[in-house]
Amino acid sequence: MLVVRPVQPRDLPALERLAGSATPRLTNLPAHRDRLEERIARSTRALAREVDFPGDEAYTFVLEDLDLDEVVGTASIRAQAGAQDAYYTYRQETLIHASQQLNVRREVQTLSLSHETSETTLLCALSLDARYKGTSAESLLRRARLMFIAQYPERFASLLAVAFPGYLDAQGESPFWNSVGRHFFARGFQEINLLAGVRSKSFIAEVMPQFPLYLPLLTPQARAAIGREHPDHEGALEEMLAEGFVRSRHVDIFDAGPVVRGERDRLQSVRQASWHPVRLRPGHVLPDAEPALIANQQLGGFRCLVARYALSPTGQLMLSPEHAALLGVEEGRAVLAAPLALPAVMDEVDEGDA
Amino acid sequence: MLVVRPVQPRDLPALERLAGSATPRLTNLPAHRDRLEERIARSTRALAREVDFPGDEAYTFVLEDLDLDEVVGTASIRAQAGAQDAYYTYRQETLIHASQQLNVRREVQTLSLSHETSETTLLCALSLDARYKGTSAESLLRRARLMFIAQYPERFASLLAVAFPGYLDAQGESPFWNSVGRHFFARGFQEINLLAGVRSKSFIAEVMPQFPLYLPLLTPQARAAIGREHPDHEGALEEMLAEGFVRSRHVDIFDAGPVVRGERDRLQSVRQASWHPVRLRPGHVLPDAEPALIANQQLGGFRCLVARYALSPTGQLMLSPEHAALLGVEEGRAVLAAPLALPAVMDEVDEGDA
Amino acid sequence: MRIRPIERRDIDGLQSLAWQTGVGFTSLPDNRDFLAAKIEHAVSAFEERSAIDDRLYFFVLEDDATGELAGCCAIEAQVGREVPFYNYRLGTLAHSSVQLDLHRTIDTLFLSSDHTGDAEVCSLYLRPEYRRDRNGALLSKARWLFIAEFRDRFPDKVLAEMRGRFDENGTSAFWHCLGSHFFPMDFNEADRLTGLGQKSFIGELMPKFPIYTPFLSEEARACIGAVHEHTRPALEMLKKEGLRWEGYIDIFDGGPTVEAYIDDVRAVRDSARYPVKLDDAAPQGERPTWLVATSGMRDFRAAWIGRGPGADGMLTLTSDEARRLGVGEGDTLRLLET
Amino acid sequence: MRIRPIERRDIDGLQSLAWQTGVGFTSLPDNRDFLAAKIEHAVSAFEERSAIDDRLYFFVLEDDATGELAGCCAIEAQVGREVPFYNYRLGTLAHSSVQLDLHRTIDTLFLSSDHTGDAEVCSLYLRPEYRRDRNGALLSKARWLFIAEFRDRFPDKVLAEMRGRFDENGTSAFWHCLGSHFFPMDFNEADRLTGLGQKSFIGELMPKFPIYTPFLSEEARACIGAVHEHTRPALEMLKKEGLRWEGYIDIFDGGPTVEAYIDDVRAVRDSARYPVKLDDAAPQGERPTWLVATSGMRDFRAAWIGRGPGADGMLTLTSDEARRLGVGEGDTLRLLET
Repeated sequence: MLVVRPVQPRDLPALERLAGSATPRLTNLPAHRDRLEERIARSTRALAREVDFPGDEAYTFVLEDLDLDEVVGTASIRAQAGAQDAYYTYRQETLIHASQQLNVRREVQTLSLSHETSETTLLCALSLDARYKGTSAESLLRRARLMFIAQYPERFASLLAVAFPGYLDAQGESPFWNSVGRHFFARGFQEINLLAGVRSKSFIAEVMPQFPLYLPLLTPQARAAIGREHPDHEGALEEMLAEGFVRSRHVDIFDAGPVVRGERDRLQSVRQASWHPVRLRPGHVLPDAEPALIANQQLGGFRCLVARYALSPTGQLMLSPEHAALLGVEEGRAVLAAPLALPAVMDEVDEGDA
Repeated sequence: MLVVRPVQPRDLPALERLAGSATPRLTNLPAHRDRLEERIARSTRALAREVDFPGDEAYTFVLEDLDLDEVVGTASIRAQAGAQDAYYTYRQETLIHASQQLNVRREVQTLSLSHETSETTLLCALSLDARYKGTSAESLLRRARLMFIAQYPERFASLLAVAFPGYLDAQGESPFWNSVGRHFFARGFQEINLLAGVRSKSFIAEVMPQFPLYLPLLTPQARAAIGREHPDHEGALEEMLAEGFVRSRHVDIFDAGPVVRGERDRLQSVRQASWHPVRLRPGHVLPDAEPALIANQQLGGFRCLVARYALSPTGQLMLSPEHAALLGVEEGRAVLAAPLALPAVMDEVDEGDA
Repeated sequence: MRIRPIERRDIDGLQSLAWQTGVGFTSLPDNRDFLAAKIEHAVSAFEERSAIDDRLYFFVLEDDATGELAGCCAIEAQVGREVPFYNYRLGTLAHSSVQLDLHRTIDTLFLSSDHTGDAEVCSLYLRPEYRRDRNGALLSKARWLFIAEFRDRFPDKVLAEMRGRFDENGTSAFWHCLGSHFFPMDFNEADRLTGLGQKSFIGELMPKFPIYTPFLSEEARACIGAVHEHTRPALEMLKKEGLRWEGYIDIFDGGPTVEAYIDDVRAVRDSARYPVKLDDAAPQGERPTWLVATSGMRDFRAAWIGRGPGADGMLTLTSDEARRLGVGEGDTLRLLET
Repeated sequence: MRIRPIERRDIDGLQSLAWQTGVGFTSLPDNRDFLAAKIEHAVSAFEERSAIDDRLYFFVLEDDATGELAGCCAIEAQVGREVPFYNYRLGTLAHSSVQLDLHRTIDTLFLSSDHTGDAEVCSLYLRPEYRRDRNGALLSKARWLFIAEFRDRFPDKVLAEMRGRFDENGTSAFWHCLGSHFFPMDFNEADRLTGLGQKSFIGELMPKFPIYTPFLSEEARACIGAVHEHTRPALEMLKKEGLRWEGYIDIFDGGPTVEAYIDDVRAVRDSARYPVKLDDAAPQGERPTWLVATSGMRDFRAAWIGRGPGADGMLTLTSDEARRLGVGEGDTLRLLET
């Protein structure tokens, strides 16, 4: 049985392992013991704190496989992406150069350094043990965060963002970094990525060029990488688009990976989520039903798992005693449930951001 | 009786009068006979054309008082604000200047030239005879356009924008222009406004400073005018906010008047609009009911008026024969109706644009 | 051979020069109306009828034996007054971070009109058959004597634009890498329009934000401030006068704009005035070394003469030389030893 | 009076100078550790132990009668190598439109580090009681002789930063209008940090986009390139050497950075070397006119002497003068007539 729960100090070795095995390596999940310890402490503090509006809280969750007694995944939420430092992205813009003399009009694409994404709530730092890739465990880990956010609107921004790792070539090199950042840092992508994770990404942004970059001057490889996700994250991106996130004009400043944004209240997991009182039923008599994400209603003791969405005629959710115990709920207590299945993807650019 | 309908060639004198009496003078409704003639021809062409997606169409409507046999108002829709020329605005941005050395973080406000609003559908060029200000005629003229847009989604963008005239002082001077544009043009606001209306605003934008302007360097009067509407347009702005438009980060490049934006499908007039078949009833027997905007379903013969929202138990709209004749509908034909009343204002900045 | 102001009657001669210059000499297109307008512009300058900031002093090199035009050169009194004058300026931006222990400077091209109001020496062309006897130097240096003589008609600074580097196929790597993305035409067409003075498209279409040079190709970067091989002698001549490259380059081909304070230009600083006396028996030097110019504007003349000033502080001319210059005993000439 | 390199034993003297300079002379704070480090930096420069681009040549003016330090001056071999060197550069942007029949140029301040790698003359201070006998000129000009003597240790260009204009209350209108919006401190504090070399806050906080000068107040615009009244004599002295204002100004107070190509600096160009002979009966000029400097680096000395070179191409020194300079018959001195 798999469950998502807040990280605990004892999860440190698992976190280190997951940070080290993430492909590609994640800027915001460096395999650095001190940083990971801080991450756990910060999450614990965030859950213990009274919060009226989003600030510098960062919540970290783990996915535990109870059969193996092993932590096999982790994912985080930053309540406000730029609460500590500004969260910089490149914003794709189009300039219009029109000549009355020649009667022509040209569109020129640029990338401008931006920190507009700073105000959003950021879903980040997801790493999952390779054995679970492609299973419902992946959706559980990714979307359990939305089941958490849905319950505590005061703790998060109404706009959420996810930054996906960008395209790297077979050698693990970022063609975008090689055409852009390298000029200003004379360091390789992996090195700067590690440095940014261990220290801070924002002070690196401050050394990046301040004036907009003209796209035609980048290498074709770099241009092709703009807004393109790492091959290992195609499925994840697709799921988030199905959730209701939309591609934005923003991309990562290092690898040009896509940043998707979604209004919390328009996301499927939030819109489809309903409260149901629990009714305990032996597992073997539960009716066949579509799978759902089920979450309890406890801040520090948050639990989320995948179970059948089996409702009684009056709307009670029928749970096995094992699942109920895992969630820490007794009969009559309400849980939040949302279908695991998502509608077909609508992949379009956020027009509000046009 | 008042009705909104598409402009006709014979309306030219009325248009000239309305353009000349607009307060303040509107950039996009210059009191210039040739331009107004073009405007009428352009609207006629737009209505006659098959349209699959928004382009350079501009639709102009007039408000006619049938009792006086007089045209007493006009308003337009530009299907795509920047279809011909780019539609430039200033975008308010915040830069973060952080110093590790001093351990301080400062936010610096700037204005950047932008043409992001080019893709939206623009509601513009509204002028109403002073005698009708503050009456339901004003709402009718302003919102009849939404009743039109609601019927022809293929002709308009899903994002709408309205640019309100900006703050002018008692002398009709724009403190914003005096602190910004005047440096680059050495011409007064009224003069440049007229020039922009008669010629084109976009080539003026091309001479405006290309680099972002730092707000602290503007005069206090200019800063105070940013995003502030002309006093005569306070009510109009409030109504559009009640409609579901939200303030954006964009302001006009001449007078810094606010640009509000709204997703078509989230506007009250669109969301509340319903189709009802017409049932004819003598005017004096119609039940008391809240007033509503009622529009027919004819592109070139579009008509919109205010009548009582009197429904039969099966949802037929009961109309007097006079109103039905004005709308050009017989019994059994469907009309679009939306309540004239709007909910209380929610005045907030568009977060999708943050 | 002598330099004199262009006149209306030179229209045929100028057109034949223009025809000969061919492609790549864009300020002299083979277009009679354009050339006639240019002459009018120059005539009103030499007659001092036009405003001091809108003058084109256009000179011809005349073969005084045949009356044929051998070449031409010009001085624009102030650039950028009628139409904007654009350059890129190579500047340096510091990118540094204490936290990253990083301190780099990045070369950056900034759009600029800094030269607005400066004088420009330009339009130098010499027919191939006259490329001998230091006629090229005469064309180039006579302008400095004109400027020295009429110093109050000119601003503080002078510049010259040098053609940039092209490869063996006549392609500019700088244009290929930068301009071609912004201008919907080929280099020659862009150059041609500019030569005709139709420059508004430049301001309309060129990139307005700075260009970080690391984004340019290596070949394009190598073009920044580099000159066409045919232009190297002209550049050397200007450098000897003290003109320097201060980082400004041409928008299209990256060729350098060299410049100097006029009072620092060697020929301006070192030339001096001497009274004339006539003597047909005056000795003749073997090589043209002494350049002289007269002190009138409409009847400005410049030529090589065979000797420098005597111990008496006088300049001795033969009657041939005096005739060529249109001067007589007691007149004053400005002399430069080169 | 003589100029010589600073030495470790000068720490007390330097601190007393620093104490006397007071507020506003930020490169010499009254901080013993800072001053000791500065001396170390200079000593390793004069001993040529440090890299050629990281040298501070710091000189003192010594009263050779009493051994007291009367003043100081310095040359930074290359600025902007260790910490970024920022300036604003006043440039011109064309804003023109054929359709509007509009053509204007707008003065614009661009952030720049263009001077990275140039030499700087700086840190000149002279005690009030020694402000006589052209001691100020000695301090200022001795540096040119040093640069001329060790020309290969210096780059192409040299600059000097001049204090900007302040009103009678000691307020800079330029700072008030621009810097105060970006730096959370008062001018003196910003200036003090810069003097200590702690400049990273400048890059972190200053506006990175160009500033259109029409947005500045009239008073602030009047500060652009203007100097403090006390700085005017120093500026005049540098101008006479050929340094010019090319549009670069200080970030904080708008004061001008003046600059020149080193080879064009008059004292560098016009100074020449002469062999020395001794004669105590040599005549003595009434006014210090001839400046000489020795040819060693660690034992560099400069002083006024009473006469110029003789017809024999030799420089005659009295034994006092020779002692002051530490030279003897047959040695060579670099001489500048001023």
